[in-house]
Amino acid sequence: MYSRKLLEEFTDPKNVGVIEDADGVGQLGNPADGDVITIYIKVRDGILTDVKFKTFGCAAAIATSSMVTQMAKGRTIEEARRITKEEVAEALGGLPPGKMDCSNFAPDTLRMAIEDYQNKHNI
Amino acid sequence: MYSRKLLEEFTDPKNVGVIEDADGVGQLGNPADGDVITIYIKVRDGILTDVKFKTFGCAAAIATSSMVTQMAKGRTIEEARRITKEEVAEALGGLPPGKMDCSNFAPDTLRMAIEDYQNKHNI
Amino acid sequence: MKRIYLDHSATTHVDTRVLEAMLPYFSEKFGNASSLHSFGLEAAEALSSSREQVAAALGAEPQEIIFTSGGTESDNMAIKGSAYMCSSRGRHIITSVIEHPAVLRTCEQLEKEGFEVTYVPVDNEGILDTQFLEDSIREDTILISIMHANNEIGTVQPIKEISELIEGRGIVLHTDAVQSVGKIPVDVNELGVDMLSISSHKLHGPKGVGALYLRSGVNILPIVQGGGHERGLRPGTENIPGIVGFAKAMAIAREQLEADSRHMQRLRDSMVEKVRSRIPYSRLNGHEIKRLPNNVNMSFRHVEGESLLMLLDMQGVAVSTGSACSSKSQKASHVLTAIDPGVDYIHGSLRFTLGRENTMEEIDLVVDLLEEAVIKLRRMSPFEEGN
Amino acid sequence: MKRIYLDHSATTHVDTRVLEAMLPYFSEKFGNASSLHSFGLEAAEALSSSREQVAAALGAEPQEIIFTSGGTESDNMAIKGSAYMCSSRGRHIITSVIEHPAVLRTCEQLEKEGFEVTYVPVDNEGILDTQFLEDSIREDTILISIMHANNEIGTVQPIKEISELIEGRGIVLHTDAVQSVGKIPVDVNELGVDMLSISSHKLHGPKGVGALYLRSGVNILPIVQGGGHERGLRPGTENIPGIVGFAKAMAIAREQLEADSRHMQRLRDSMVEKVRSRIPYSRLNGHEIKRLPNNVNMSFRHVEGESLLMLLDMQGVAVSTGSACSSKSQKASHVLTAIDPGVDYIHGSLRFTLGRENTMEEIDLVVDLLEEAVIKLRRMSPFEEGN
Ligand SMILES: Cc1ncc(COP(=O)(O)O)c(C=O)c1O
Ligand SMILES: Cc1ncc(COP(=O)(O)O)c(C=O)c1O
Repeated sequence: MYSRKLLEEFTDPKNVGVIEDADGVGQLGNPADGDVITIYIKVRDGILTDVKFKTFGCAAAIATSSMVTQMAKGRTIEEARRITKEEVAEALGGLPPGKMDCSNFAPDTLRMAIEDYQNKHNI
Repeated sequence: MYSRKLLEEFTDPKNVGVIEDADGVGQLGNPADGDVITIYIKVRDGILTDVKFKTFGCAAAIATSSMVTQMAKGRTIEEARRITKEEVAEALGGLPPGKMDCSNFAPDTLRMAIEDYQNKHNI
Repeated sequence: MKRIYLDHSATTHVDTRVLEAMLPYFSEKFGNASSLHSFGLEAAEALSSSREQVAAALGAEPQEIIFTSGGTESDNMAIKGSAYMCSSRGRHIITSVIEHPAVLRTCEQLEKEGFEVTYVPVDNEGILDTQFLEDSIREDTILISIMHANNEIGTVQPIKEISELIEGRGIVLHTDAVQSVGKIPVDVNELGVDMLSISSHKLHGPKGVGALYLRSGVNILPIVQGGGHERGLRPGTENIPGIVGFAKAMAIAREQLEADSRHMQRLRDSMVEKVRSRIPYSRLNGHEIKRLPNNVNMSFRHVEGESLLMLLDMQGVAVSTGSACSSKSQKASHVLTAIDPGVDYIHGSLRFTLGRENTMEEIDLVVDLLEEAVIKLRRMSPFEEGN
Repeated sequence: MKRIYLDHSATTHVDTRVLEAMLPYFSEKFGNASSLHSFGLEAAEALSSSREQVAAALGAEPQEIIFTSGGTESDNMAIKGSAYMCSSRGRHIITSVIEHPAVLRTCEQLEKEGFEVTYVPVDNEGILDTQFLEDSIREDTILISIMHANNEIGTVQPIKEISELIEGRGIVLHTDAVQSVGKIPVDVNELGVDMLSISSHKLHGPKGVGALYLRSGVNILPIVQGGGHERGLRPGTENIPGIVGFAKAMAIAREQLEADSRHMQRLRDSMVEKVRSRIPYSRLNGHEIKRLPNNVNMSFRHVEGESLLMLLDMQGVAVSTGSACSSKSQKASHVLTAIDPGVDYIHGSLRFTLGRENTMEEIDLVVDLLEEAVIKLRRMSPFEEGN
């Protein structure tokens, strides 16, 4: 069902954790639905210098969270905002049909963190 | 399905044939139904001295025909008339459930032959 | 005693290659195809490649194959499933008088539920009256179910002609191909059918498994409810070893079709010729040419079929009658009755159905034994002369 | 990597003795049980002795056993078959909220057809509210279908109590015993049921076969039409190898019941105890005592079940979640929802279902791996403290 790539990402996820003094935080989902992603970002000069996540959810939710944080890190805000679910899915070797929705979930949370940053800093 | 006894009787039936100058003849069934038994009897001093059959039908029809002719031969008319389907079935080691009707068929034909004899001789 | 099996339309032995393919799935790769873990994945992969194999053998797409428990279930699912699906559009169904009970009894059930069914007759050789069928089509006709090949007399019906006839009229076309797959070419697009039933055990696959081909875009309602297996159309834990064996049997049948079919036809024609020349008053039931390469159905005047079957069985030869003899009044089969060979022949039919492993020697021996048996029974027959 | 299988409620491997019993029926004794010749008789004899074996294992009579393609079909046949049979007398059915989809979806289908269904709730431990059930009975109640043991949380329902409750009221009682047979005693007279569903592959028999026990004198209508097999209630060529294997599995299950059940219960209790003492915030779902000896269903706070399953799978341990996770919105299973373990636990359930061949060493290893996995996932969880 899951690709080998996704399973590797899932068992060895990168950027797990909390950024205590984050510049922006996004959270999507709710525990009753069985999926919650929280993404923390640190921004300097319009570049995401650090990105971390904490995720409660299925293997796909965790793997996409990990993947999106890696894709975002080092990118500009604009670049990070434009990360699509297709890119995330592709980077993970594809998602099973029933899980495609999942792949939108992590980039959406990232966009929320960026928005939070922009709101806080009136950008 | 069929007992070994019945199958033996069926493959090696006794008293097959026609009695040209029979004293009585009985025939039951019709070709459209797939079963016809003809029984010929020869009577002397109230005793069935010869009994023969010709049968078109399933293995049970042939085996019961053969069995009933053997049971009747040498018996008195009264004894022969009283041969029951249960006796025939028993002598054949039993009949399969769906074939019990069959066992009535041969003794009934024998009774018809006896009636024919009695009618012809005004008994 | 060496036994000779000539009843391949009743069932067939499982091919050794088929059994070999099945074996790992009983006790090693035994997972449930719905399970997420590695055991489940093994099963799901086997399921998916089996689906591809079955589809390929029929010229279909994998997602058009629904696995079932056999031909009877496939027929029920096809007929009821599409009748219920289309009932708002119409309630008229057309089938033939010589269908298998799995189709006939299902149609009768639908009649009880308010559907109307037209039963198209066949000619004396068992071929469908397509003019009658065409004339039977009405505004509210939703489904036509005509078997590809008959199980008793082996006649092959003009399915392609029927599909052309109804093209574009929005009528769903189903065919029961339980007897034809593995004996003649069966390609769903060549035939132009929307649904097609198959049973694994008729083609050297295991019993208890079969399939319904359901053309993409044609919708049916499920007749069994449960989990979401087989796209929700046939719930229940998938019978993986059975499905794997069935798929292997389909692949073999397709691969060997030409050779097998040529071989069986040679035996068939030789048998018919020998019987005709050796046994007087014998007749072939069904069509001379438009018949399965493995079907020899013959009647012998003044001889009853079950007796003949039993005599042959005692010599180790396994055949079948056309008719079910279950009580004193042995009703002739509905198929024999439909082609009406006459009262002298209707109860004397015997069905010999050949398999790819039968040999000419076996056929010759069977003809000898058959001749003896017919002579023996005719001697007992009240309709034949002589003492 | 040595794999450890703890998903026996999903399916089981075929016992070697079972496979051995089946093997001759694929390619040697391959006849169709309806055939009159010697190949047919061999098959018919196997069918009849299998029927005796299955009946004996349930305390039933052979003629009360109808072979089917599995648990789903048995459930459909029982529920629809008796609903249609009794519909002139009433159209009210009672079942529970925690039934298997094979029962729930069937009941929903009947609701579409004009039947009324009452779904009896369960308490927080998953035990049926029998008072509610009693209060639900009406003049027009024709059928009660309550599962013997639940497939997710393993709770055993008070079937005997229910049968005593409705004694003499002319209501047909069906139980889905798919999960209980082979784990706890199942005797149809002891339970007092009229119908009982079984699936072979849950008890080390082959997939694709099962049975419905139908008490003599209780009538149902067939849901599939065709030939006259299984007293006309379940037509289609009988799956002889499957039936033979199923019967053998039933005989073994009965013979070994006490020993197997004692062994599995020992593993179960040890596993629950170890998990509880090693993993904080873990809870057992279902009832402490009134549960199958082989079922351990536990939830882990702030951990999602599918992730846990995947981590264990990558270590070679096969388990199942209680819930089906098929989309972003992972709906908790209807069973977990019914017992309501709270939002922190409802998505974190894992089902470990033991088999008779599992060992204490395996259990110990699984507990180690489980502890690691829970710690790892909790570290990722936004609901847990820490970086
Ligand atoms: C033409 C035809 N249709 C349907 C069936 C039913 O198949 P099964 O017995 O495998 O359910 C058969 C065989 O019995 C058949 O010959
Ligand atoms: C309680 C229960 N009922 C019915 C079924 C259905 O059985 P099958 O999948 O063999 O059709 C299952 C198993 O899936 C089950 O656990």
